[in-house]
Amino acid sequence: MKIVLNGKETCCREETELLAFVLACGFNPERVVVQHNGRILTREEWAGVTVRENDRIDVLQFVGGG
Amino acid sequence: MKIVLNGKETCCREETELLAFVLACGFNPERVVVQHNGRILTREEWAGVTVRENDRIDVLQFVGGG
Amino acid sequence: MKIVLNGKETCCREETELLAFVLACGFNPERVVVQHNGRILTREEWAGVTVRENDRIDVLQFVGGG
Amino acid sequence: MKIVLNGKETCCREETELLAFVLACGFNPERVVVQHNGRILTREEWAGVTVRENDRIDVLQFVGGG
Amino acid sequence: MMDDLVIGGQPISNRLFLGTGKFSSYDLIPGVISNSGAQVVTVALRRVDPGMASENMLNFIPENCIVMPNTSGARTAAEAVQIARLARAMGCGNWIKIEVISDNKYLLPDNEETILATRTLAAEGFIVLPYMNPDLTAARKMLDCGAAAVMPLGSPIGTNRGLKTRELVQIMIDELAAPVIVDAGLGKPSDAAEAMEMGAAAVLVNTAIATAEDPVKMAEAFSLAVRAGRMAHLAGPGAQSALASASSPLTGFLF
Amino acid sequence: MMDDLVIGGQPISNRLFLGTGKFSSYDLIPGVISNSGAQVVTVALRRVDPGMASENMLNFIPENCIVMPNTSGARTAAEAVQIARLARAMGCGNWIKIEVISDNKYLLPDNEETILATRTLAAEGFIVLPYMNPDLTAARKMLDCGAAAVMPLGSPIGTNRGLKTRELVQIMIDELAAPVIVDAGLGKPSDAAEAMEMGAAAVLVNTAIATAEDPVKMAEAFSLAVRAGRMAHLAGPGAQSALASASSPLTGFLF
Amino acid sequence: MMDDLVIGGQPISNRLFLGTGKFSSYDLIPGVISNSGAQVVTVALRRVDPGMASENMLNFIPENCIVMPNTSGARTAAEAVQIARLARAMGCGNWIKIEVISDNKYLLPDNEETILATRTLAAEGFIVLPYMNPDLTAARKMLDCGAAAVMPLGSPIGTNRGLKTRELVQIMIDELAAPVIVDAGLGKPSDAAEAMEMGAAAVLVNTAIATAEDPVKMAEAFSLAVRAGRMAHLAGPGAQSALASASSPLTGFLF
Amino acid sequence: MMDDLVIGGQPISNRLFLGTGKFSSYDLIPGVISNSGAQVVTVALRRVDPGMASENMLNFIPENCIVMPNTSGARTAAEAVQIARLARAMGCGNWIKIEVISDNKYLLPDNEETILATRTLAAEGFIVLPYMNPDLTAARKMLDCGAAAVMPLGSPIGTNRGLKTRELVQIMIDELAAPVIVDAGLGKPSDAAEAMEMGAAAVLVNTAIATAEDPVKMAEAFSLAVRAGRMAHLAGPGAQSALASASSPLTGFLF
Repeated sequence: MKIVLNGKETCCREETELLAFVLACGFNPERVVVQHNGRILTREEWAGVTVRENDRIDVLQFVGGG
Repeated sequence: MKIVLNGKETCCREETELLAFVLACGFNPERVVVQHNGRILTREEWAGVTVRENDRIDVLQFVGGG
Repeated sequence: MKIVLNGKETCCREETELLAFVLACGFNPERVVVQHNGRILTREEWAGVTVRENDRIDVLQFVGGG
Repeated sequence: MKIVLNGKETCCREETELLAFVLACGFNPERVVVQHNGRILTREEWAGVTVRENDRIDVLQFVGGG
Repeated sequence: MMDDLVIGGQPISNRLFLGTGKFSSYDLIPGVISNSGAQVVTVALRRVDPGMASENMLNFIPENCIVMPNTSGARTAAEAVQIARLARAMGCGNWIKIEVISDNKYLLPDNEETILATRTLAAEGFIVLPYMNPDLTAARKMLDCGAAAVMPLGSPIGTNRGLKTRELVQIMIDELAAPVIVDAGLGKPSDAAEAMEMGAAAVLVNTAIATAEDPVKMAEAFSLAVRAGRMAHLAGPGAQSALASASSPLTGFLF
Repeated sequence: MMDDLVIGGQPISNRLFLGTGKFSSYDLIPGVISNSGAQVVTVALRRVDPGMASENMLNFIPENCIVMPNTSGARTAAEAVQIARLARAMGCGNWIKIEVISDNKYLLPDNEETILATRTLAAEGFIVLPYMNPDLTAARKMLDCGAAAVMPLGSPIGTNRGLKTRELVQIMIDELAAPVIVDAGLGKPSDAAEAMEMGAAAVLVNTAIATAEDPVKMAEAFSLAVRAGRMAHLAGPGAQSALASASSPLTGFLF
Repeated sequence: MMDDLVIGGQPISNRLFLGTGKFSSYDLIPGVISNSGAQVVTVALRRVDPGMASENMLNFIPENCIVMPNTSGARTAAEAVQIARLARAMGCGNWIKIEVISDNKYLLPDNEETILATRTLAAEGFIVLPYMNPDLTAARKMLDCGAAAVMPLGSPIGTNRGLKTRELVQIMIDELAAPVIVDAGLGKPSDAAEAMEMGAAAVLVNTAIATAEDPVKMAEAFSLAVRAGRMAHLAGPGAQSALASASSPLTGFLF
Repeated sequence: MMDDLVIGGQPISNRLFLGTGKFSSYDLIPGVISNSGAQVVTVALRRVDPGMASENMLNFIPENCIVMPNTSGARTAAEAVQIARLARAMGCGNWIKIEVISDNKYLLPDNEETILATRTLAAEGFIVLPYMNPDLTAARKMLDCGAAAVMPLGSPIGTNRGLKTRELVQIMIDELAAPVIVDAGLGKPSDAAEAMEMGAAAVLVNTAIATAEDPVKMAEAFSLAVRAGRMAHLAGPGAQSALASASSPLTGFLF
C-alpha cells in the first residue's frame, strides 16, 4: 500500500490507525503535529483516523528558526 | 437652476450646452478637461452635452506638480 | 594695600600670612589650591608665606567639568 | 673608482664631468634632476662638477604619483 | 543615442526627470528645463474655478518634453485611475505617474492600491510609472501588472533628506530588469549622483530644485550630477579597500 | 572666469585636481586629462637608474597644466623639504604637495612635521599645498606658515572609501578663509560632489579614476560631479525637513 | 513591572526577542536564553521523517518562555495560514510570526500577502506579529486586520548589516500606536540599542547571536544593549547641536 | 576582575568615564555615579572668589572614584602644565586629562601643544590622558611621550552628535597597543556601544547624560551600553554579508 508521507511516496504494510502509524514510524506523539490529507488533526483525533492507500500524511515538528 | 461646479453649489441661469457653459465661465477650452456627472468628456463631446439642474461639472487643468 | 586676587585688583588691610588671608576670605582650606605670584603652594607652605603689596594670589577649586 | 649612484655602490672608469657622466649613463638631461653629495645642482652646474671617488650621486625624474 | 533610457518606446537621453511644483513662479520653469535639459516633466491636475486667472502650465513646458501627469490627490486606486483618465483627456500623451497616498504627514504611498491602479491603467494603454515605497516584492507585482518602470522614494516627498532608502533601492536595482527611478527626497546633486552610480535608471527631482536659492543653477547642477553618476556606473568603479594603497610608486625613494 | 579658484596667483577654473599614479599605462593619462579638463596634475619624484627605459612622465601632461609634485617618500619635514627643492629644480614651477608619512599601513600624514615643512617651503617661495589629517588647529598653523591651501584626507589614500571625515572637514571649510581641498579616499563622483557641496574649494582624485574599468570615462564623470557640486554650493541648497511637504498643490483636489 | 511591553495580554519585561535558528548546536540555546533573559523565542515548523533522530527543540526552551512559531516556508497567505494552524496544533500557544517570502535571495517579505494572512489569523484568535518590509501604510493595514504588533526588517535576514531602514522605521514608530519590533538584520548590540532609542518596542535577533564566536556572551551583550536603548528612550535624550558647547564652566579660568 | 582596564596601574572594571559638567545641580551627581557605576570622574579647576558660596564638588564624588581633573581653559602646553600642577596640589591624585584648546566654536584640541604638555606632565609623574583630535601619528607621539591612553573625540564637545570620526578612531584602535578612549560628542548609549564594539578601551561621557531629561536614568543606560559594547567586542561578532541567509532551516518545508 502506498501513501505519501511528507511529500514522498512511501510503502506501508496495511491500513492502520494513525496513532499506531505515528508510533510505528518512531515519532514522539508529544512533539509532532500531523496533517492528514491536508486536514490538521489534534492528537485526540489520531486514534479515530485510519491511514489508507494514497493518503497524504505530513508530520511536522518545531526546529530552531528565526 | 443649481449645478455643482467643482464640488460647490453654483447658480446657473438656464440649461445650456456644455461648450457654451465652459466659454461663459471664461475657461480656455484648450487647457481644461471636463467631467460631467462623473463621465470624462472629450472636447468633441462638449457641443452635444446639455448642462441641466443638479448636474455635477468638474473642470480641471494642469498645474505645477512633482 | 593692593593685591591681585584671581586676576582682579583687590584691597587688603595689611600684610598677613597667607593662611590667615585664606581663612579671612572665607575659603575652606581643604578644598582650595593657592598660587602665590605664580608659584603653586602646598597647604603646608601657607603658614610661612606673607601676602604683600602687589602680590598676585590665585585661589582655585574643583568644579564640575567634562 | 667607486661611487654611490642612487644609493647603490657603482663602479666608474675614471673621474669625469657630471654632464658627461649623466650622458654616459644614458639619462636624458632634460628630464632628470641631479643631487651631488647631497647638494642639488641646476643643469647649468653640471658641466662644472667632477664626479670623484666615493661621491654620492642621485638622479631623479618625475613619475606618475598622487 | 547609445545610452538612452527607453520607456514606453521613447528614447530618453537625459535621465533627470523634473517636477514642476513649488516654484515661486512658473516663469522659472523654462529656464529650469532648458538648463537641466530635462525631457520628462511632471505636472498635477487640479480643479480650476471660473475667474481664477491662472496661467497655463503647459505654456511653460517645451513641446518636445514628455509631460507626465501625476495622480496626486488620489487616496485609492479608483481615484488614481479616474485622475489618470482625466489627465489623458488633456491630450498630452499617455504617461502617468501613479501616486496613491493616504498618509498626510509623510506622504508615503500605498503600495497595495498602487498595484491595483497600475494593473488597470496599464491595461488601458497608459505608460505607467508608479511612485512607491521601496519594496522588491511590490515592485515585481507592479511590473507584472504592466508598469514601465518603478519609482521608489529616496526619503519622504519634499524633505530634501537624500537617499535614506539605499539599502532597499539597491536591491531593487540589482534584482529587477525594469528601470528603477528614484523619486522623492533627493536633496542635493550628490544624492542624485549616488542613485545613478548605484544603477538607478533615472531620478525625479522637484523640491530640491524648486527650493534652492537659485533654482535654474540648481537644475543644471542636478543635471550634471545625474550625468556624472550615470557615467561612473558605466565606467565601472574601482573596489573599496580597508587598507591604504599608495598612489605614488613604492620604489625609487630618495630616502 | 567668474568662479575661478585662485591659488598662488593662478586662476583655476576646473576644480578637479588629478593624481597620475597607478594608471596601467601612461598612455591613458592624456585622455584622462583632456576628458576631465584637469588643470592641476600631481606627479612624484623618484630615483631613476641607468638603463631604466622609463618614459618621460611630463610628455603625457599638456603644457598648460600646473604640475604639482608631491613629496611622497618623505618621513620627516627635512626630507620633504629636500624632495621639494629637487622637484623645483626640474623646472616645472614651484607648486608642491607636501606629504610626510610615517605610517605605512594607512598612509596617514604627520601633521606636526607637515607644519614644519610648510614653514620652510613657503619661506622659500613655494606654493605649498599640504596633505593633512583633518584638524582645524593644525590647518590654521599650516596657513599661518604660508600654505596656499590645506588638503585634508577624505579617507586613507587609495581606499576609495569616500568622505568619511566629513564632520571634521566641514568644520575646516566653515572656519578657514583659505581653500580646503579634499585629497585622498574619494571613491565615486558622488563623494566628490558632496565635498564640493559642503564648500570644498577643489578635490584631488587619483585612485578612483586610475582603478576604474574605464579611467577616461571615470575622469569625465568626476569632472562633471565636481562641477555639479560646486554649482549646487553656489545655488544655495534648500533646507532639509523632518516632515514631508507636498510638491503638488494641496488645493483643488478632485476627490 | 512598570515598563512592561504588553502583547496579546501578556506582559513582557525583556524586550529582546530571540530567534533559535543557525546555532551550531541546540545545546547552546538554554545558555543563550538564560543569559539574555529572553521571554519570547521563535521557532520554525518543519517536516520530520521517520528515523530522523532530531532532538526536541522545545526541550531547550524554558517553560516560562513564550514560543512564537514563524511561518517560514510560506510563499502565500494561504500557506502561512496553514503553517500557523499546524503550529498552534502543537499546543504551545497562539502566537505566530507571519513570514511570507517569495524572494529567495534577499528573503524580503510580501506585504500584500502578509496583510491577508494577518486578517485570517487574527480572526482565528492568533496573536499575530507580521514580519514586514518597512511601510507605514502596509503596517496600518496589518494593524487594522488585527496584528498585535508589526515587525519591519532592519536589513535583509541574516546579513548582520544593521538598521539600514531607520528612516522608514522611525516614521512607523512615530505614527503607529501599536508596538513596532525591529526584526532581521541587526548585527551588533549598538544596532539594537539604536532601534530601542528610536522608540522600537522590542527587537528580534537571531543571526547576530548565533553566528558570534561566543553566542552566549553575545546574547547577554544584546540584552544589555536593549535595556540601555530602552532606558535611554525613557530618559529623554538631550538635543544634538551643530556647534560645540563646553562641558566645563566658561568662567573662572586661570588664564 | 578578568576584563579590567588598567591605567596608571589601577584596574578599572567600569569602562564608562563620567564628566561632571553641566548638571543642573551637583545633587544629581551622586545618583549619576552610583547608577552608572563610574569609577573615573572628571572635574575642572576654576578660580573661586571670596564669598562665592559654591559647594565643594568633591563632596559629591565617592571616595573610591578616581578623580581626573582636566586642564580646560588652557590654550597652550604651558598653561595646561600649570593647571595640571595646581590640580595635583589639590591632593586628589595624579591623573590628568589634558585639554589644550584654542578654537572656541568647536572646542577642537591642539594636538601639537597637547603632545608637548603630555611630555612634560608624564615626566613629572602624572597619569596623562590627552584629549585629542583623532590622528594616528599624533597619538603615537603622545604615547611615546608617556601618555597612559589617548582620548580622540567622537564629535565636537557637547554636541551629542555621536561617533562621527569612526574611520579615524577605528584605525587608532587597530594600530595602537595603548587604550583608546573615545571622549566628547557621544550622544546616545548606542554611540557608546558602537565605540566599545570597535574596540575602544572606554568612553568618556558628560553632556549626553547631563542634558538628558532624566540624567540618572541616562547614566545607567550609558553604563549598560558600554558593558554591552565591550561584551560584544569580546564575544566576536559574526560577519556582515551582502545577501540574505535564512535563519530558519531551508529543508523540510511543508510547501
